[in-house]
Amino acid sequence: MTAAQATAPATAQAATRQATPRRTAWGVVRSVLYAVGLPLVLLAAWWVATADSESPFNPPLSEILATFGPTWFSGDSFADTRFVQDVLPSLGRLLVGYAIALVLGIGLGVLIGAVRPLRELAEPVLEFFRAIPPPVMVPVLMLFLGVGTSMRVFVIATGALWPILLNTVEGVRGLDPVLKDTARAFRFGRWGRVRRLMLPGASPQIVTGARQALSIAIILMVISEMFAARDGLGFSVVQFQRSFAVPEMWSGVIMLGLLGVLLSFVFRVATAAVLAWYHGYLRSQRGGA
Amino acid sequence: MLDVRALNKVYAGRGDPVEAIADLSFQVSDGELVCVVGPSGAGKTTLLRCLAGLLPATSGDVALAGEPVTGPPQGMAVVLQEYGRSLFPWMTVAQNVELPLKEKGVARGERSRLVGEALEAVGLADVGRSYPWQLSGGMQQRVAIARAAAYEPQVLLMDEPFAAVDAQTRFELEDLVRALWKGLGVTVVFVTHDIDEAIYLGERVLVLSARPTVLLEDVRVDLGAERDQLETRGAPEFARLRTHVYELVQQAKLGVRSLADARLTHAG
Amino acid sequence: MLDVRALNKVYAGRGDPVEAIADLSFQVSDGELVCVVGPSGAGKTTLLRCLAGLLPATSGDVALAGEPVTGPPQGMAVVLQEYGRSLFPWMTVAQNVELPLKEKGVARGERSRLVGEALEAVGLADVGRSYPWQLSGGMQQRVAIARAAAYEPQVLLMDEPFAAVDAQTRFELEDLVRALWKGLGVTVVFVTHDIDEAIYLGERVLVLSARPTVLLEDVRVDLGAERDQLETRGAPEFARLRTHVYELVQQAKLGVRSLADARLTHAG
Amino acid sequence: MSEGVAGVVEPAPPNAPGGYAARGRRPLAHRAVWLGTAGVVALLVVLQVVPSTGLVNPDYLPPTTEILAALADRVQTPEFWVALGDTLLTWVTGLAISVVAGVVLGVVIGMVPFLREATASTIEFLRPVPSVALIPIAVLLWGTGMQATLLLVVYASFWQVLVQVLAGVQDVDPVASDTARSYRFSVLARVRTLVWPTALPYVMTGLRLGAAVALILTVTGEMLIGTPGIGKLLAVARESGAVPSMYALVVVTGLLGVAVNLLARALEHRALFWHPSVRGEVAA
Amino acid sequence: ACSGGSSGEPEPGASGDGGLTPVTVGVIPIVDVAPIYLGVQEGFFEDEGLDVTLELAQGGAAIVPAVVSGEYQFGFSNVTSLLLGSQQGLPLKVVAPGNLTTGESGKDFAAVVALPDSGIGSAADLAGKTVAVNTLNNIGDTTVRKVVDDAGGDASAVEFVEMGFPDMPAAVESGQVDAAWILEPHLTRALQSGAEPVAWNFAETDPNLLIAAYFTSQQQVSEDPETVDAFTAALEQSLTYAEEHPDETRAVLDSYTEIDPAVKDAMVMPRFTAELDEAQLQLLADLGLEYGMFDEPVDVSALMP
Ligand SMILES: Nc1ncnc2c1ncn2[C@@H]1O[C@H](COP(=O)(O)OP(=O)(O)OP(=O)(O)O)[C@@H](O)[C@H]1O
Ligand SMILES: Nc1ncnc2c1ncn2[C@@H]1O[C@H](COP(=O)(O)OP(=O)(O)OP(=O)(O)O)[C@@H](O)[C@H]1O
Ligand SMILES: [Mg+2]
Ligand SMILES: [Mg+2]
Repeated sequence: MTAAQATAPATAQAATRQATPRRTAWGVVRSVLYAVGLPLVLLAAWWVATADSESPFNPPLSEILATFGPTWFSGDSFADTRFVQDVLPSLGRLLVGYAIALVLGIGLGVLIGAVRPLRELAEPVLEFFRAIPPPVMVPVLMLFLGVGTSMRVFVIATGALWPILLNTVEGVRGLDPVLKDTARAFRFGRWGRVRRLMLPGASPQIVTGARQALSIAIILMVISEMFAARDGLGFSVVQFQRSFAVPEMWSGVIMLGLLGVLLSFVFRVATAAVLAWYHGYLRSQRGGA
Repeated sequence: MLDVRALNKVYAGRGDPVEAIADLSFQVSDGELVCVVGPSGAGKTTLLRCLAGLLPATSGDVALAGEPVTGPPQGMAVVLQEYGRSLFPWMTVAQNVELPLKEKGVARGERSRLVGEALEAVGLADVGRSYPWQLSGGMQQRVAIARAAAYEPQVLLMDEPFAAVDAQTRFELEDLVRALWKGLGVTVVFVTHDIDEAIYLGERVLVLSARPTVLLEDVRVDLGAERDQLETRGAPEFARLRTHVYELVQQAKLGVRSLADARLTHAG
Repeated sequence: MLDVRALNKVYAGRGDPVEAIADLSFQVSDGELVCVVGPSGAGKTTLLRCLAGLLPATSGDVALAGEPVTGPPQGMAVVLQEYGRSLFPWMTVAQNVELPLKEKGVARGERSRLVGEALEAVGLADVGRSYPWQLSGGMQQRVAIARAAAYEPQVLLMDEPFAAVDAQTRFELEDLVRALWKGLGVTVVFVTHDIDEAIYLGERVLVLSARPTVLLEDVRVDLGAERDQLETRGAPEFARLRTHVYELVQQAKLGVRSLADARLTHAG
Repeated sequence: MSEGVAGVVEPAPPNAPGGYAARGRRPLAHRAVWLGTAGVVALLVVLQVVPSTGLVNPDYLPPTTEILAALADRVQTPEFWVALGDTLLTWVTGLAISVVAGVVLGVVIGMVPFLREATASTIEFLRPVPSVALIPIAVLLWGTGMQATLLLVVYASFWQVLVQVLAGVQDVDPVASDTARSYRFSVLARVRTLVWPTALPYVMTGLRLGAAVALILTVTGEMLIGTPGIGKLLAVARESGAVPSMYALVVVTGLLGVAVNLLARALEHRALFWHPSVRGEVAA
Repeated sequence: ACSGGSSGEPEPGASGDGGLTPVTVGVIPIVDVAPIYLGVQEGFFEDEGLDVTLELAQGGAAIVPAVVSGEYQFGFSNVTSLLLGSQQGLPLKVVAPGNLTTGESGKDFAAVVALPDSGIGSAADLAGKTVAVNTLNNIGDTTVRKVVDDAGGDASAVEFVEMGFPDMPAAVESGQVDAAWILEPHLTRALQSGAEPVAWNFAETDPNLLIAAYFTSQQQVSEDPETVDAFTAALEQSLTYAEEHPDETRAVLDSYTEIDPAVKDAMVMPRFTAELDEAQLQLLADLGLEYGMFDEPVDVSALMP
């Protein structure tokens, strides 16, 4: 393709040609093994530890797993199952709230990180709100937002905001000064600085924050469904808990965990492109291969 | 015209304040090529950053075309000493070179022409699609040079831009800078450690004292407008200037702070 | 003895694989000082990192004293090309220099003596308590050199260690390396772009071709054990070697990949 | 030698004009206090005004003055201070456990590629499990004392720290890392001199995230489980419909959050003086 | 009522040296538990040889596991929750009644309220409306359903949402819900801010409806029956005393709640009695079965002492 490529002798190309497919095939197997290895071990440990548990709040894993299917996937039709009735609406609110948190967190984070007076002005107030427990906040929110979806989305968005915001702020503050100077010297416009310097430069940290926020969003989804709710995964879990349906409650916890794994997988795929340079950069200097 | 008057710069961060530049005054006319030499740690980079509007002076003024420089002025390009860190690692080489052009508002077609030419000129036509961290140090430095060249600035500030390249490439890049300078009529301030280079390139060479910096001598280089790596470097005047500047830097390093105190082996 | 055999290195990261080193074999005897030159992007840094055990070879072997190098071997010190990033910003200059000594297990008193001497030797005795980011580029580079010197290694690998310092300081540092080498009997591999420097310093100069790298010529430098900046550089043999190496690098840059193909203006 | 603490005045250079002093550090520190206070005051004013506009019924969201009056009553009761002490104790203990465990495990897992890959899916599974769902288990295992709440606190805040530390460990500069390797630093030395300082900014963020989460869970746990503390008072006030009194306690919680942040910032200023994020702001 | 011990002489043998047996009781900071506070204050428990610690928690999520695990010896919970737990196999035992409806429509401590202009005039109008209850599938929605049905409305058309009692007055006033089933003291708060009662679901379900009860665990009963008996005896005494001394009962609220004095004086107190009537438990169990809370009949006797 390029001139440099053309001069590379056959040996190198042959070496890589055979190395690449083998590595990817093995790579897939390997990552699957990695992904399921420890969970299997832990499940086995849980299984053994609770095999003959008498405690009503800590039922045998076998029982929990046995209730998992019926709890979430039984109904007259698929549309009638708890999965569709409860999990999907929750997921919808979760995604909307999370998306809002992303936009707000990154937007405010860049602003606050880049404009020091703004940070000084806003930080105490933000920290104040950050420390207030959602169970106390939600009733206040209900005054303004009612008890519908918007309130729940708001709870998710405001809770998931913080890790993104904080990480964006720190990422922007921690940008390499030489890069900042370069952008200044070439008189990047305000928007150019944001788009071409701050966002990509802080992206490793923003992604870290977004990862954190994802699990927090799930947790807040549950909390938001503890108030004035009629459906939802969190609502179901809380209902099970209140009616002492312990295996069902555990199956809900497992469902939450699975949701977390699924979302984080999607997240990883989605951010792979954004952070390709970063991983490439780190890898290229660690062993060069 | 670039006008530096009674420039003073003190770094007052952690620890004791460090006075990098004591008092500097000089002028660079439009379209002039001035080289700056001085011992390591003299304050050359500090000076360049003040000229670029990247660093506020502690006192004194820097003015470009009569306007005081408070931030990076229009139409200026800089090659920073920390070339490796001045490239955006999330962009390919070509994107790095193209970016300032985008910000400048150059049209797409023109942009890709400029990028292509600049990369070609620094000998990196074939790595446009690599990332900076996949390049050797010298190649990274050349990308930074290409970026500045493609920008077609009116003022070009370069801080030891050829430190990481081999001798042969260096010669070529020197000629590139001279061609650029002549072709576009750019005002160039060029910091270097290589005294030969300073004389070969510059119309004037500013010799700085050690920190806190004052101007030791403003050496005029009369080697004509047309220069050639073999001929110019072989000229007797070149040799004389070289010895002179070399001795000045040597004296500067020893702490001499004015031309009068310098003990030179020849008549200045 | 440092033994490099059929070394081959392909970077296979993002994008197309890049073959940096095609096939290199050479030896460096104990206590020898070998310089490496070659065009920018040739693979000098890659070679040095392979020697240092920082980068695994794609094929071929590197052995030190008979032992294959799989990780950084005992008693080795490296000065990396990216000197700025090789210093820890959270430590003062003195702490940076002292740290490897601590790790080596040198006693406190001895440590501070070594640190003091090394900083003195590179002309930075007075900035021990500053942080690296408060120093100029050349000063940072000298800190990295001081760190390696204080370590008193048996093998010293340096990658363009004087690129950022002024000519005068460069001469002093060159003499420092030679003194270190003679005093401690260190084996030194020294990468540089400055051909004069390579010849002045080295007992041999390895000239590399452009990427993918092969050895163009292993030039023996017969300038005696005692060298002097003025005398040695004035010697006719020095001038001859310099022209020769210079032409070789020039040819290498043009793509010549074996001595037989090189068109030199004189008999090799 | 002066440490990088805000407020240390640099000796002015002999010929310093006014412009120089204006960039000194003390005015900046002053400005931070001034602006921060302004922000809080603005918030209080908004909260004072909103209920009186009829947007909400002041019975349910009382104006600032009423909340502050209730707070003033509160702070005169010894019960409040005991509760505050309890909350602080639970919070600090939980946070300390999370931070220590998060940092130690984060560094170990982050530095060993095998562990990083092997634990990734499990971490993703466990992180989104809400602490509140664990309340019955916590009570069953640990009772209703501080320990049960601690379990919730640690479970929630541990992940915050861990994920940050993992990212921080990954962020080590390859050149610095090569330097450490080439001088054959032992694993411990590499952790101490390279990995830890690099991860420190991330740890600080983790600390700030974790501190808020820990505080939230402390108060929530106290509310729901009945562990002694501010949260328990809050629950009582809430169940009694004592609205201003409840908000007074909410304010106390928020203020604790602000206090942690101030503390974290001060710590950061000290520990991260070398980092571009901090040094960029103190240097001229 | 199985208390055979005569009050006055310390019974439990756990501490022979005349010391008191420590007992922890998990309660909720609401009006309903006033008698036990009063009893402790009056020394009834000390008389029975018990040193009672009252632990406040917000609800069953913490109290039930704490009693099951033995950390608390006793707890307070609404009857429906106990039925639910018992049905799920939790080893729970009721030891004494907690509180009862006053049985008077118009003067009970629980009601469904709505705004005057909401178009809801009676229980039957609740069909098709949103009604807030503190917990779904519990005593609130079942009894509301019952009164809606009794009034000729369609109970299945009522939409229930969950909300804490403290938040209900605001939600009703702002129209976020059409109506709310609400307990004292929040009922009085709601009425004071203009809401009107539309149904008295407790009183109208049954004039003697048992709302909540004190309970313990099966282990406690089998391992230390003396303490259980002593506790029951003291509690019965407290309940009777509370019913006979309404002013003192109202006054004791100050010791563990922060109810506004104006509200406190205006609100209706529940009825207290020492009589534990299995039929009342059965009633709630049947209602639960009827409205789909339970899949199969609950064995109420398993809960009974
Ligand atoms: N951020 C800073 N804080 C404190 N002192 C600084 C800072 N930056 C530079 N200095 C000091 O200012 C002096 C001049 O530095 P400068 O970088 O301008 O030197 P230079 O002439 O470019 O040197 P070199 O040729 O080595 O690059 C040095 O002594 C350096 O220690
Ligand atoms: N991480 C990497 N990934 C891909 N290619 C790389 C990587 N590092 C270096 N290369 C390529 O390998 C070749 C040799 O690089 P190296 O850094 O060894 O050159 P060098 O001789 O040190 O050059 P210089 O004198 O400019 O420092 C270059 O063409 C470069 O593009
Ligand atoms: Mg410099
Ligand atoms: Mg190199």
